[in-house]
Amino acid sequence: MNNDKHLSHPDYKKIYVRLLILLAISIWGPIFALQLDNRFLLVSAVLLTAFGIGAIKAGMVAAWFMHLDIELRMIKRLLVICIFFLILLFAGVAPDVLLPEGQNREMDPDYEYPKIDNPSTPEQ
Amino acid sequence: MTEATIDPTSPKAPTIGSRIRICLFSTDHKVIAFQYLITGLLMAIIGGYMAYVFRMQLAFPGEDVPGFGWVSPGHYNALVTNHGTIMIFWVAMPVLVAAAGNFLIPLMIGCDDMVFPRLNRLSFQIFFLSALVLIASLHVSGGGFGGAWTAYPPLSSDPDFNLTPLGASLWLIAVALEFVAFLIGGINFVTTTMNARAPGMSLMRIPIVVWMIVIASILFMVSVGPLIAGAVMLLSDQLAGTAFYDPHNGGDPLLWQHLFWFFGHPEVYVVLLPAMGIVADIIPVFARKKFFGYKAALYVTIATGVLSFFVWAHHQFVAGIDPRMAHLFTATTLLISIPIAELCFLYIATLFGGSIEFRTPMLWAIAFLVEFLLGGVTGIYLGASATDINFHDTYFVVAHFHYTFFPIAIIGLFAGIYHWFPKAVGRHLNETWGKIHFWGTIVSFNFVFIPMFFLGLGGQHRRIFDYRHFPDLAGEGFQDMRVIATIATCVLIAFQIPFVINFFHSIWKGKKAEQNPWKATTLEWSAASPPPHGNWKTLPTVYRGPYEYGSPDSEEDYLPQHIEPNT
Amino acid sequence: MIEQFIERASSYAGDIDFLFDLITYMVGFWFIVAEGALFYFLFRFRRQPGQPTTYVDGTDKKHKRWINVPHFLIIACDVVLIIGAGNVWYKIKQDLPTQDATIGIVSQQWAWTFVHPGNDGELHTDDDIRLVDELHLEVGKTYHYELTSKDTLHSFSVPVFRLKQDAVPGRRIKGWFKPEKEGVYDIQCAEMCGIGHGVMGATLIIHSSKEFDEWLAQAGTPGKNAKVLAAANEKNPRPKD
Amino acid sequence: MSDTFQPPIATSRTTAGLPTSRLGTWWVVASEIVIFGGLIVAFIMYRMRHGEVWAEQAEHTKLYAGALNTFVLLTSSYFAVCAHKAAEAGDGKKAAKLLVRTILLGGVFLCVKAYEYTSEILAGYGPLADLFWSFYYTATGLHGFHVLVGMIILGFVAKDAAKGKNLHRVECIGIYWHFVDIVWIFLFPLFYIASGL
Ligand code: HEA
Ligand code: HEA
Ligand code: CUA
Ligand SMILES: [Cu+2]
Repeated sequence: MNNDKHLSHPDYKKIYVRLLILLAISIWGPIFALQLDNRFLLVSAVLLTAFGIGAIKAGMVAAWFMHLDIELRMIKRLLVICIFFLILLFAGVAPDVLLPEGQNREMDPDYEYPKIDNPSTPEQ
Repeated sequence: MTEATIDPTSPKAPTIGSRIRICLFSTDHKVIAFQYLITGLLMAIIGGYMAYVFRMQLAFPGEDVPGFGWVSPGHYNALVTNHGTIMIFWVAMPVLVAAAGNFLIPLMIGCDDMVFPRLNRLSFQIFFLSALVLIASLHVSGGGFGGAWTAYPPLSSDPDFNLTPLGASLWLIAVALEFVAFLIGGINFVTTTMNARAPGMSLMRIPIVVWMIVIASILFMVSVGPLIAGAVMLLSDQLAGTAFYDPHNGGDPLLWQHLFWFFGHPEVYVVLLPAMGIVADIIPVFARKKFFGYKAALYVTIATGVLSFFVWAHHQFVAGIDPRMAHLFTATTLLISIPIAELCFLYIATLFGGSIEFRTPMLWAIAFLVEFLLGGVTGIYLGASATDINFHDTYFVVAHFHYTFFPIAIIGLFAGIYHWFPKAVGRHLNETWGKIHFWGTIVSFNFVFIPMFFLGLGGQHRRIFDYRHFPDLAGEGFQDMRVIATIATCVLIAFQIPFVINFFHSIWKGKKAEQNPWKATTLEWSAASPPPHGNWKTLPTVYRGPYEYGSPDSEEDYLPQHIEPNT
Repeated sequence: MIEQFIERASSYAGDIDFLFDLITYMVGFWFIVAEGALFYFLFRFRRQPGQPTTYVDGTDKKHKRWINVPHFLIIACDVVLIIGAGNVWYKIKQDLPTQDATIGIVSQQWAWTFVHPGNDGELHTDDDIRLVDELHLEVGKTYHYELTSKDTLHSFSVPVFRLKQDAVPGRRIKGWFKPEKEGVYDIQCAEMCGIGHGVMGATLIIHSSKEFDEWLAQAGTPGKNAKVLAAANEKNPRPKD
Repeated sequence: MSDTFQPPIATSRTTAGLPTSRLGTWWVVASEIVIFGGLIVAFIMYRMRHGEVWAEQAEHTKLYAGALNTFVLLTSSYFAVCAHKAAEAGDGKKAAKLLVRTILLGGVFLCVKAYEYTSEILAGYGPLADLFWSFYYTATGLHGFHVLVGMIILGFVAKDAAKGKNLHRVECIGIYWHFVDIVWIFLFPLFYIASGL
């Protein structure tokens, strides 16, 4: 099938090196960010470096390693639809699981989340 | 059953050994369809038997049930739970999605088999294994799982609460295996339909039933994922003692409910659509009419599929969810009545101007419409959040979903069997016995479930083994209705005996069927009856849409898809 | 229509019954139209000699109308029902009118404990009156409830009130009701909660004000109350951890 | 049976415009997306709900091990895609060699994971220590299971490819392997990096 062979292969080595650079940023970014005093800046810096760059990396792998860039539109749509329904799930569940308080409901004090004593030194 | 699949022209006569091999290892889509069908019917007998036992207990509480014995509360819960699970996951799913899909898709789109025949076989093997695990779960110590088919934690996650440590885990493992089996099967259906269509079989020439099975498979695939993850979490709560759903340690029981119903509601359309499709394919044949609004039917089906993801929390209105969300889910739930109503109207409109012949498949198809409409409209009472406060978990709900499920899983199944039996086996079912079976089933079915609407109005709740504990419900009038429903259940089950006899008798001794006994237009009727392995000697080409009845282009009143136009 | 099967005993039962009737008229109409058309066609177009089939595929404007018009009419029906349901829902589940008293409801496998605030009028204090499987209310008073569970899910269901609310462990869920009719009724558990689910009922007793005061006086006397309390506490151990 | 197995004509049709095996792989990937997605959605919700308690727990995951594993998987993906290129050029031998490297890196990944698990458990953070850790073990365990399955299938594909058979499968298993890689790319920040929040 010539369908199999219509790929023009990009330079995988270059992509691989870029991925590694991004990986380094996503590891070091949050570590530096944690030194910030401003809580808002901190949170957004961590989210951006950790998840934003994660998303870019994932996109790069998907586009060039999985060849989504030249895949049929239908396949891309399929994947987007799956992710859309996951977001829908999140939106529908969050009011109950993420924010269980309010709207005539409150947490039962008998069930408070236990503060765990951290076993940072293993007890034997 | 295996004759159905052995090429009659094959030089080798079937020996016992080759038959067993075919039964166990065949990759032929028709054999696998038969395996699904038979397994599904056997499970239907088990599920029906369970219904019989707990209905007897409800009508005659505390007395020994013939064929079972004394029903303890634990028995009762396990029976109801497994009745629901079996009927949905081991009857409706295999017969409507898997058996119909396996048999019809390759034949109707004109190819010789599924694109992944060995995956197909694997799917059945996993499914069969899951059925065995489920049956095993009923016989372990502690008894079968009794926490309802929805398996809400913490009851289902903590053996201290449900008292069935083994039963609950095995039940869950069985359900998860079943999901995996249908995921694999569904991928096969979708890829086959997308990629292996005969030349000329454009998207708008695919028979509606194939469309509906494919859409159902996609719905299943997209909705079941989070529940598989949820099942892994529930299993680890049960076996390892983690706290995913345990409020004592930061978990939340509501999470499972959401994951379950995010799957559960699309799931009811997963079984609805194939049944709707079967009916859509039968009505034009016996009304000799082109399907009314093929494209419209396709679009409203897709609309139903998409909308079905937006309604799930209507099962949880009073479950402690954010009350503001109820408004959203009420709106989406009521809106879903529009595409389904339209679909029903299209079916009815197809009858207009036809020349309707009442053969058994047609009778079942019409009965499907007649009964499903009642099930559908009673869903509106439940979808309106305020009335659901009253009706949630009453017998009104039970009656609602049996008026949808029974038409789908039983009536739709019979419509399909009576219609395609001549093709699959090469012999006819007996028409008279078919009609006896039909009337007996339909009439008694209504007597089983109509009283349940009234019981629900009276405030009777579900999953309660003995109503004598509730003075408001113990009264004469209500008890009489329970007895009526129970007697009708027994009659209903008794009327399946003619079918079983008819079915097995006709497989070997029935009247021989020619290639196209119903004078239908879709591709499967152009293959031999029964179709050999590979279906056609030369694969067909398609020239027109699937429902050309009464077409002005032909002298006869039908024009099959594969006939070359003579111009 | 529901009231013919079961009494109305709360202030909002009538709203739900009204909504029920409204839905019945609307979907009943469409149900009859659909079934009517179906049976008429079946009869009219049954196979008869000399009546051939026709070639209609539903793409003609003239024919499409028969689907499109109902389509919009059903949307209209839906909108009416959404608004109606939303209003009643808001009244019952979202809006809490000021209360005369608050009742604590504790569910567990397989019993109900009802906690009256006692003399100080507040829950969670020492003089709370706890009763097992018996709920005494005064007619015409507005009550709030606080619903909790000690183990699994349960559901506090009072059919005569048309009220139902699941109890979720880890949550305290609030709501209200106002009894409007004296009598003795069932309370049921409506959520599967294990083998005792089928016997997890309780009795609802709605008193006139005079009777209620009498009941309260004897339930509140230390001697009597102590017994009730002991029984309640025994049936009602602290949640396990 | 399987020796005499002949794929049906249906399998070689491409009505939708792409080979059936690749189409099937994409559907597998789609259904895996929702499975992992469901787990991740649940985790994110709990993580935000129990912000501080869980942030404290997340400090105890081993960032360097996670980073090493990300690196390992990215590299293995790189080899997988090179194998695809080789297979498409018809060089089955080279493809097989590259696939073997992918498998080996998968093995390294699992070894690092095993080391992590043991040291976490020894430090007192077993699956039952806290709900955070239950999620940690479930998500990474499910992912590790996929890595293992991927390695096994890669083995079969490499065996065939070395003989020049079924070269189209190299691309399919590659797509699956990249998907597993992408899942890890998301698990890594979720469990390891974003610990300070
Ligand atoms: C295949 C099965 C199936 C189907 C098709 C449906 C279809 C529908 N269901 Fe049902 N349902 C179940 C199976 C099914 N259901 C099951 C199993 C349960 C219980 C689970 C459990 O708890 O164990 C359940 C429970 C259930 C509930 C929860 C009840 C509760 O527990 O409190 C609700 C609430 O909204 C609901 C609503 C609906 C609606 C609105 C539809 C709609 O799709 C119906 C649409 C169809 C029509 C409306 C008819 C045709 C239209 C007309 C004739 C036009 C006129 C209409 C209007 C003017 C609106 N269903
Ligand atoms: C597809 C779904 C389906 C079907 C068909 C049925 C069929 C029946 N159901 Fe079921 N039911 C459920 C799904 C279904 N049910 C679910 C999901 C629940 C909820 C469970 C829960 O609460 O957790 C439930 C609960 C439920 C209850 C509520 C119990 C309770 O809450 O206490 C009751 C009560 O009467 C009941 C009765 C019946 C009866 C009498 C039938 C009869 O129609 C059965 C008649 C039997 C048959 C029709 C079988 C016929 C056999 C064949 C066709 C085989 C032929 C064989 C060969 C050829 C080999 N069911
Ligand atoms: Cu408590 Cu059911
Ligand atoms: Cu639903």
